[in-house]
Amino acid sequence: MSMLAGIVLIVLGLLFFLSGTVGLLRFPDVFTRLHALSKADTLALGLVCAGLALHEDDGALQLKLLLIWLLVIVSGATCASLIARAALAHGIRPWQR
Amino acid sequence: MTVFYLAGALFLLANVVVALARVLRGPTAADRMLSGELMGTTAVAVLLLLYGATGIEALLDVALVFAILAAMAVVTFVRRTWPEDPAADDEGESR
Amino acid sequence: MSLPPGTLFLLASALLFAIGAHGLVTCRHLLRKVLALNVATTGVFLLLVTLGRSGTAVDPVPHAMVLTGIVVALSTTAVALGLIVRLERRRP
Amino acid sequence: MSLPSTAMLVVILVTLPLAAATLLFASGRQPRTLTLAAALLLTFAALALGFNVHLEGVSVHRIGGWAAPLGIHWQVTPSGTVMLLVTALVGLAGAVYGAGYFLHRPGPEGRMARVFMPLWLFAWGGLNALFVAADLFNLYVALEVMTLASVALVALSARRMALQAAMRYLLAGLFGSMIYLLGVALLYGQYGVLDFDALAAMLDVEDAGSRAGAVALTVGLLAKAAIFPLHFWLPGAHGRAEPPVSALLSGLVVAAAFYLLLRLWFGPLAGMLTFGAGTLLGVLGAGALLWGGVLALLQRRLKMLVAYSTVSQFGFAMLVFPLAISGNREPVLAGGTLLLANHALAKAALFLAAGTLVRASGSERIGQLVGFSGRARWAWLAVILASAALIGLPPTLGFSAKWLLLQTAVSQGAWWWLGIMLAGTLLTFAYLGRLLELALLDPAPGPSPPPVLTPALLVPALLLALLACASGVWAFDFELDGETFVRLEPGS
Amino acid sequence: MRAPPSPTASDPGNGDGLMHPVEITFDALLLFSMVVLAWQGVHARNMFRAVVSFIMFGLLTAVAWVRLEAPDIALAEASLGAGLTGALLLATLGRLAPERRGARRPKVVKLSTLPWLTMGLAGTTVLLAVTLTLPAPGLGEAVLAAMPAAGVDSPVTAVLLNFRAWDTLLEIGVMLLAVIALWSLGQDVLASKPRLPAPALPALVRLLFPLFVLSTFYLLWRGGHGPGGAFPAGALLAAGLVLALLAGAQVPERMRGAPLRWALGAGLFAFLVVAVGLMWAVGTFFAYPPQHASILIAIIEIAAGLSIGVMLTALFLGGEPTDIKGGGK
Repeated sequence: MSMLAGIVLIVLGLLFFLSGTVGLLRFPDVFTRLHALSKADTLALGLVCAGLALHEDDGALQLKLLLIWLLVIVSGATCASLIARAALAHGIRPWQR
Repeated sequence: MTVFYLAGALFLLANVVVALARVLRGPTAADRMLSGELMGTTAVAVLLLLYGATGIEALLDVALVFAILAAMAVVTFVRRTWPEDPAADDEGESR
Repeated sequence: MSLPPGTLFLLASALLFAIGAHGLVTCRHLLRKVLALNVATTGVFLLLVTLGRSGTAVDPVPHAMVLTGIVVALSTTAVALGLIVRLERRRP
Repeated sequence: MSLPSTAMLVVILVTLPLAAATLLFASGRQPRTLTLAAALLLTFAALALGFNVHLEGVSVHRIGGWAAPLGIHWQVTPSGTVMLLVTALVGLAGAVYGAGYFLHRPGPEGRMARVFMPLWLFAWGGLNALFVAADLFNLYVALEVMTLASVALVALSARRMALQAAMRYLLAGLFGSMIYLLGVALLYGQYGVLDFDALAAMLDVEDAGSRAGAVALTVGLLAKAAIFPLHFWLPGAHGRAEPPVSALLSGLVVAAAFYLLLRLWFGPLAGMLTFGAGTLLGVLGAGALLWGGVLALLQRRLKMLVAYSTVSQFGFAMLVFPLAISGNREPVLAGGTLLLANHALAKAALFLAAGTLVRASGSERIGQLVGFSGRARWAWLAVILASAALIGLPPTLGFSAKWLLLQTAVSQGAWWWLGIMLAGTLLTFAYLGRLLELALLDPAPGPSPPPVLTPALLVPALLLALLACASGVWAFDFELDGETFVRLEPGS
Repeated sequence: MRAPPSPTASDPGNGDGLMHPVEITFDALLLFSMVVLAWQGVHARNMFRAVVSFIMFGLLTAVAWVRLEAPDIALAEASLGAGLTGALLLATLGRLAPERRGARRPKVVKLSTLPWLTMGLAGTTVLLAVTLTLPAPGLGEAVLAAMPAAGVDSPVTAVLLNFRAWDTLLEIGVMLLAVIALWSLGQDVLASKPRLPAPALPALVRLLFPLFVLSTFYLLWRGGHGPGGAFPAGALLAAGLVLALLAGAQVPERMRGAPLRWALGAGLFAFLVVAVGLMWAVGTFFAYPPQHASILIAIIEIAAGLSIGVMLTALFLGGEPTDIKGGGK
């Protein structure tokens, strides 16, 4: 059962990675791309971690997977904020329809 | 099962190769840095899936190191490279 | 598939070596030269480890050599970058 | 009284420089007594080692007690011992000279005085590690220590020209290391060993992989030894560096890379020294000899002349390879080693004296050098003695070395190589003679008041030059008992 | 705790097991992107693009090491490729004169490219042909046979710190030498202080720094029995320190000068003391007595790891930190 759930989670994660890439390629400016990428990727990695954790029965390893995800959340959020601020200060204006 | 993990890793790799187009197209340095970040996150996921495929625990350590260091490049870029560097963007280059 | 094991890695290492050596000779910008050198060195490292795998037991000696090599390459790269910065620093 | 064991002496020779350099760097002070004590101790250790090797012959030391293919070995060979001794002499002379040369400058340039000794000791340690190494990969690391220390020494003055020269040197050196490492990888892939003796025992001279590996090792070392046509980095690096640095670089660092070529081609790769390989190396040498000699003739600045002379002299040394193709290799290797020793002593003396003369004259141009007067006379004396040794006039060390090679060439009827040797000697005579003629017959007045020349700036060069001249007598007794190659004659 | 050798069928290329097509495709794609990124890293028209490509090349190289069953190298490459090398290159780019960073003149394809290309292809083919023939016997079995006396469980650590410890000592020497070389060039050339406010950064660093220290010690401890050890540990520590520096922290006043220099030299010094001490005590250079091997190697590893961390940070700074004004964090 957990096997199947894990597979589903991982596949979902992969799809979110794909959506992040589509966003990175198709969205019109830095800010929108940032928006697409940081959210989709963080979630995607979370899903992959969760899927793997379901396949795992060693608590220490599950903890490690969780730690990896938390780290990516923290640094992803910070980096998104840093890049956005830098881009604003650099004189790049957000895209208007 | 092994094949499933490997196929997943392959999918992610293909995904990131497509995203490399952003490095080539730019146009601003921030865009390039973004695809670098995507590459970092994807590498973590690839390593996790390879761990699933092979069961080598050390791969989790490698993934952990990647995750810890994910912020390094972006922070250096924002603090050291970009503020001073108009040339990093393709102003003269047609996109 | 009938590829001998490691063929792909050997091919890649040869290509990386060629790209690096070519770049080292043809590029003008010093930073590019340094990057090219690192690419070529990575090619050599790949070769070492790929060769270390074909034996009966996984051979840790090439791994250790490459680890040492990576440290040495990083140190020399840092010195090279320091020299480049001082040669091409922005004028005040 | 008994001398310390050879193993102990080797350990002192390779670790003391690193330890002393680390201590000097960490403490942040440069007590002159401490640095000179370390240099003296190293020199005594090298002398004692020479004595031991004279008595006991070749010895092998397992590091960590691990046996052949797994662990690393040190091999103390006669030729390596000669290099260790010469390194110690030049190292000591350079340390004394450096102490006198750099402390002159107050203010921001005091930085040079602060960093000189740690870097010098690192280079010294790297050289010593090279001369006892008998392991392909260990050599790579030792080469990197030596190269990086040399690059930092070239850049010491932090002037733009020096930085440019250092950068070129670094790139050439790293290129050489990379190719060398490729050779190590190929040979390791073929045989799975790094140790010289194990490699020599297994080497299959017909095998393509081994040949490619040998070529890569050689090209890497040729780049490091600045052999024509990979010499482009040398004149800048040696000509623009500070004088003691040039002495170290020209005398020892280049010689170390060349020594490794000797060590490999007369050691593990001995079976591969075929007619084609030897001739090719010889032709490169002839090219270097003529090219460097002619350019030395054309130089207007003193240190550049001496630097081009190095290119030419190493071209001469390359001629040992064609001479070793057939017949007895022992006198050839002996001649090659002595040639390196002679060059190290004489060239170091020449660069040190050149530095003194430049300081005394206030100019680098040969036409504006001060004459044979005042204290500069001692520097000129060193130049004259060193020139005699470089040319190879009897009874200098250069004479004995060239004599050994000439004899071999005559006995083999190798008239071509004989002719090139004579041409090289004539060229050396020409450019050094031109220097002496220009400077001594047409001296410039020099700045007034004349700069103070302390004994530290005069004595080391003079002693090195004297040694190069005087040791020729002893050199005829030089034998290579038990060098690796003796056991590895092709066909055995 | 040691990772079991992988039992799965995915064991690539041990000579016996055939590789699954998915694996081959994965490797091919991975190596192809590495080659493309390497080319970009050398030849991209825009310097910044070249540097970013090179950093990505490093990331993929780490994955390649994993595929080659070299987790130790992957760990080192990850800690460098993702962390320090990238930071070093980007910082260098920021320190160059603007006119030296820009786009390079449009490249005209010259006739002279053709011989180069031919030669390169020929060379690559020869290299490949030669390497394919190599039997690669290796020292795997010799190492395995000596492992019981090595004092550690991890073969790579055993090679690095026991069988070939002399190489590693010299390697630490190279690193210290690089620091001295950089310092000898003069004081650090920092880019002018960034004008951008970055409120999130100090928070991130405060959160991450303890983790960096923790994982440094985790890797040091791992080094005894699995991939890890002094070098990746030092690299992580350095990454933490560099991140702190980037967030605006400065080398504390009382750390500059002697304490910093001793920290830099400590690794090499510990190595030398142990090696020469063993010469004095046992009679052979670097010969650990089997019963003390673990503890001696652990001492070296900790000293070297911490010292490597400081040295790598110094390499990033690029000069002696003496002239920075203002208080520490």
